[in-house]
Amino acid sequence: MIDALISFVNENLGVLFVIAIFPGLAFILGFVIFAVWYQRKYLARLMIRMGPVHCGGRMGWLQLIADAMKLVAKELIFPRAANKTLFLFASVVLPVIPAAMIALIPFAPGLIIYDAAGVSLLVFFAISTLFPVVSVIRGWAANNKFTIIGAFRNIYLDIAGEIPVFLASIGVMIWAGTYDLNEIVLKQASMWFIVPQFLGFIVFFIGFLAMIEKVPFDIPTAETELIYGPNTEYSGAMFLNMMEADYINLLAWTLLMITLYFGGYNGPPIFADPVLNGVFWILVKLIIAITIIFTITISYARLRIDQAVKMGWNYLLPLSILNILLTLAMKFYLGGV
Amino acid sequence: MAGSEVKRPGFLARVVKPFIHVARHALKSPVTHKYPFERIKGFERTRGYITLNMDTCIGCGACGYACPDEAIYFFPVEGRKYTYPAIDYGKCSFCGLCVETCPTASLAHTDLVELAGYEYEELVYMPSELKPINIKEVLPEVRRFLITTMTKDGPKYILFKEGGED
Amino acid sequence: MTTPIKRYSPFGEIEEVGEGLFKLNVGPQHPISGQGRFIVLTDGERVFDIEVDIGYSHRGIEKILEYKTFVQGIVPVERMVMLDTSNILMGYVGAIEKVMDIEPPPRANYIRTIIMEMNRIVSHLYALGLLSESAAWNPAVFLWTTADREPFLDLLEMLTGARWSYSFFVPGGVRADIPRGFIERLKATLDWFEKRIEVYEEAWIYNELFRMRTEGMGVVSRQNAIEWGLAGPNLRASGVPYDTRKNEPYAAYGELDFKIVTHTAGDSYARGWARVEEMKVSIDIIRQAIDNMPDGPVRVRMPPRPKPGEALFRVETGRGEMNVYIVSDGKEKPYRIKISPASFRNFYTIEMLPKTQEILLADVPVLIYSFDPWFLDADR
Amino acid sequence: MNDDILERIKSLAGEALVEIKSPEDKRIYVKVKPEAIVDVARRLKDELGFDMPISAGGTDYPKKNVIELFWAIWNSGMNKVVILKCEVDRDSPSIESLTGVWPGVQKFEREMWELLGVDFKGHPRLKPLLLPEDWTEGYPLRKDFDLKPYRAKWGDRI
Repeated sequence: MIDALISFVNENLGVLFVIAIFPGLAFILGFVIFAVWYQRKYLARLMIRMGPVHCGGRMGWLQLIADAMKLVAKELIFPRAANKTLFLFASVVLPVIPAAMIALIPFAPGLIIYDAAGVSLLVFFAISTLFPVVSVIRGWAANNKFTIIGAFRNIYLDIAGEIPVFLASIGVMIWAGTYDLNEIVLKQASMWFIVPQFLGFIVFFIGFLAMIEKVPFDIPTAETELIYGPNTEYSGAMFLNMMEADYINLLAWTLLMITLYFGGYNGPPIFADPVLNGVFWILVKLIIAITIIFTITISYARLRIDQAVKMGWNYLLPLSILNILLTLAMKFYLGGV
Repeated sequence: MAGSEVKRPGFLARVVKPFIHVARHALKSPVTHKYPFERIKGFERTRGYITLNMDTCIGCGACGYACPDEAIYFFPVEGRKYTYPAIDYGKCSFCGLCVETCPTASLAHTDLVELAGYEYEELVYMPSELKPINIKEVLPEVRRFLITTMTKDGPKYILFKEGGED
Repeated sequence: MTTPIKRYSPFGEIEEVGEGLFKLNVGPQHPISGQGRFIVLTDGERVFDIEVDIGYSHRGIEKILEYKTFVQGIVPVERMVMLDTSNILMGYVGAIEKVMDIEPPPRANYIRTIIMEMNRIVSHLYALGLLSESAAWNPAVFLWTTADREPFLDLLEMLTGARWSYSFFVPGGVRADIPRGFIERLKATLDWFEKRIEVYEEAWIYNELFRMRTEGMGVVSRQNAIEWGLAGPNLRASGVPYDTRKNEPYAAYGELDFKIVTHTAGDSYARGWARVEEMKVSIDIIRQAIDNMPDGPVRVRMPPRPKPGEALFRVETGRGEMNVYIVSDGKEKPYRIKISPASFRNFYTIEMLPKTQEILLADVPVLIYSFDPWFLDADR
Repeated sequence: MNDDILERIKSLAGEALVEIKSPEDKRIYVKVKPEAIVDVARRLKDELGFDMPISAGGTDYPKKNVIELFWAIWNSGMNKVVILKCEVDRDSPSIESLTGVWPGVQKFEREMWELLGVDFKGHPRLKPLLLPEDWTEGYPLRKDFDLKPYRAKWGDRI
């Protein structure tokens, strides 16, 4: 038994490493811990204060671990009127969905958890549509006015945001001529797709902000109106899961943006260094991207749901279709990549 | 309609400039300080913990009459001839009317405010306990004292003195 | 959800509502509610009625004052609004001075003016921060304003001895003269603060997304503003040029030259914007007061007892006009003091607004904080 | 002071006027009989332009056995405040509500109803405002409301 296990591990060491360590589970959880800490420290500096300082000696680096321990140790409170099965189910399943999206992202040549046989971009979007569904389940199961309003807002927002995002990424597909994220990355070795796909990127980025539900699109969890939107009733470890889901979602979509428009694991074309290509560059880009996203979250006001939906359908959708036509025209005249 | 009277700058100024302003704040130094380790020194007039000089006090009771919170009681002290004020810091609002009223200037403010205790009784200071308190006794963690100043670029803390030299 | 049929009686509850409506309890435990409760009648997005439930922090200050001497009353009165203590206290002290028929010395008036304007800046900074925080859980501007009021609080501590609740005005003047080094530091602070206001304008007031949220939302017409008894910057944002500092000058305002900030829009944006402009006016007033300050004593003796009589004293606090109606029966304690603070009046407008125009649930926090209400103020 | 305005108020109040004075430039104290309060208020608003309510309250006089109510109204045109007063019987205080004239006094009247026990007829929302919903211990702003029991409960700790 044990021998069989050891031999199984030995034979599949690479796969297990990819799933469990990098870019799999450990990396995702590590990123959540880092991102929360980084958000707190960085935003604190933007607000001219210090952020956590005491926990873990310097820079408060243990703060999130301490918070997580506190949350796990707390009681799980199920509201009396809640549907307890679905309530628990949603909180367990929610972080899995964005984590599954990450499995499709190439981190280096060959370093990918699940290579979806040439259609990985489509699979990515297919999985991402599950997120609002589970989100509605969590809002509905809690049986609370605030959560249900937040859950319905989540549907409106996700539909309004996801269609432009998908159509914008179709521009990339046309330009690259493939559905496969790995090939899209390879084709960006000499020029990142943000240059030919600039209009598409703008549309993608605004929709992307709606997908990660950060300000100005944190409408479902609007704290000033809905307390914490669909998550209001969750406590303890379930709350931790919800928060994790938010950050994993951020990670997944940011990685997609980097992969589609910023050359994935390629270094900048001007000093493309084959040695550094791969994990190093993707992490650098990730940190720059979340820095910008965090800055955006505190620079702007939150849109109203009607304004956000209007923006999605009235402006982003036509623009994304225009982008597809432009891409086709460019491809026709310039002959593509 | 709205906006007619207010400046409406261009699109970039409305969308990009807020972002730049926010990002620029990352370069500023924080305005907060690590409280138990660093403590801001009060000003000369700062109203805090009140001390009593029993040698000059004549027990006239003016402070008790002036107190709006009825936080001052009078107790006799062994070996002295008057009754002296005791202060209930659970009620005191640090308005300073007692200090101002005192005809012999026996009451005085200090800048100490760290008076919290676990029991209500700890907040009631009898006349003989109204002595100056060394801050090290109530705030043992303190390492440095800061004072606030105003410079051209904004407010700044400067080091008043290290705590150890007290 | 079906669209409800609604009929409003002019001054009361909704008479008839359709299906699909429910009540949301926004408060007393809610990120934006403060020490009170808003009962919001909504169908999920549209808001049909807001009822403001105040009284969670009712301390009966009016009753307490009947038991205190005139000077002792200073301390409870200040507890009405911690942010704005000197303006609130001016209302009380001014009413006593009126009923006692004493006039503070001119230097005391100027010192009062400086303190009150600094307090107004502090109050408006907080209002601006809360407005930004309500429009997005955007703590940046809120914490900037919190940090930027700190120099003013330091100055006030230097002058009065306390960061809040200064207890510095007494009937007949102020308790102490200006300390050494205060004026220089105040001037430096004002110079620096002018630059900070520019940052607020560019980062927040001109911010496109903030404008999208507030412009044209929560419009109070001039007529309604007067009838509903709106107060303060909110009133001026609706186009009524009323400012107690100008219309019924007290302290040193009669001798200073400043403008009243008025807007015609009357929407949430104009109210937020009015506060930023008023901070500039306050800086101007402080500078004039420093330049024109006369020498002399800062306090006159107050008679122990007033003559029997009554007086109504109006004062412009940071949140709007507050007035104090005092009845004296010739004893050393007031017979009756009626304080009507600004927030108490502003809450009525918040209740009335959803009945005149379309308000969405997301607008509720922005709407409320554009009026800068304060429950402690309204509860007394 | 304000002689012409005083004359006009006298003429519009007519029989109902009890007392009128103007001790300073911007204040006019008018006391009328309670029966005529709505009529006088409406004419003050329509004919003289006193349009903005800024305060309202009441004072309890147990010796005279009356409660004196006042409404302070600002005139946006003239920049003067009229303080409209009337006395109601202390045993069963009741008066017509002025919310129909000045909507803004709604909350003030609600407060008076709650704290002084004055009944306002025609007021749309006479519900507890500042006190708890289940308050049964009397009217706090009346002079015979004693604070001593509350001091014993909450006050002295030693």
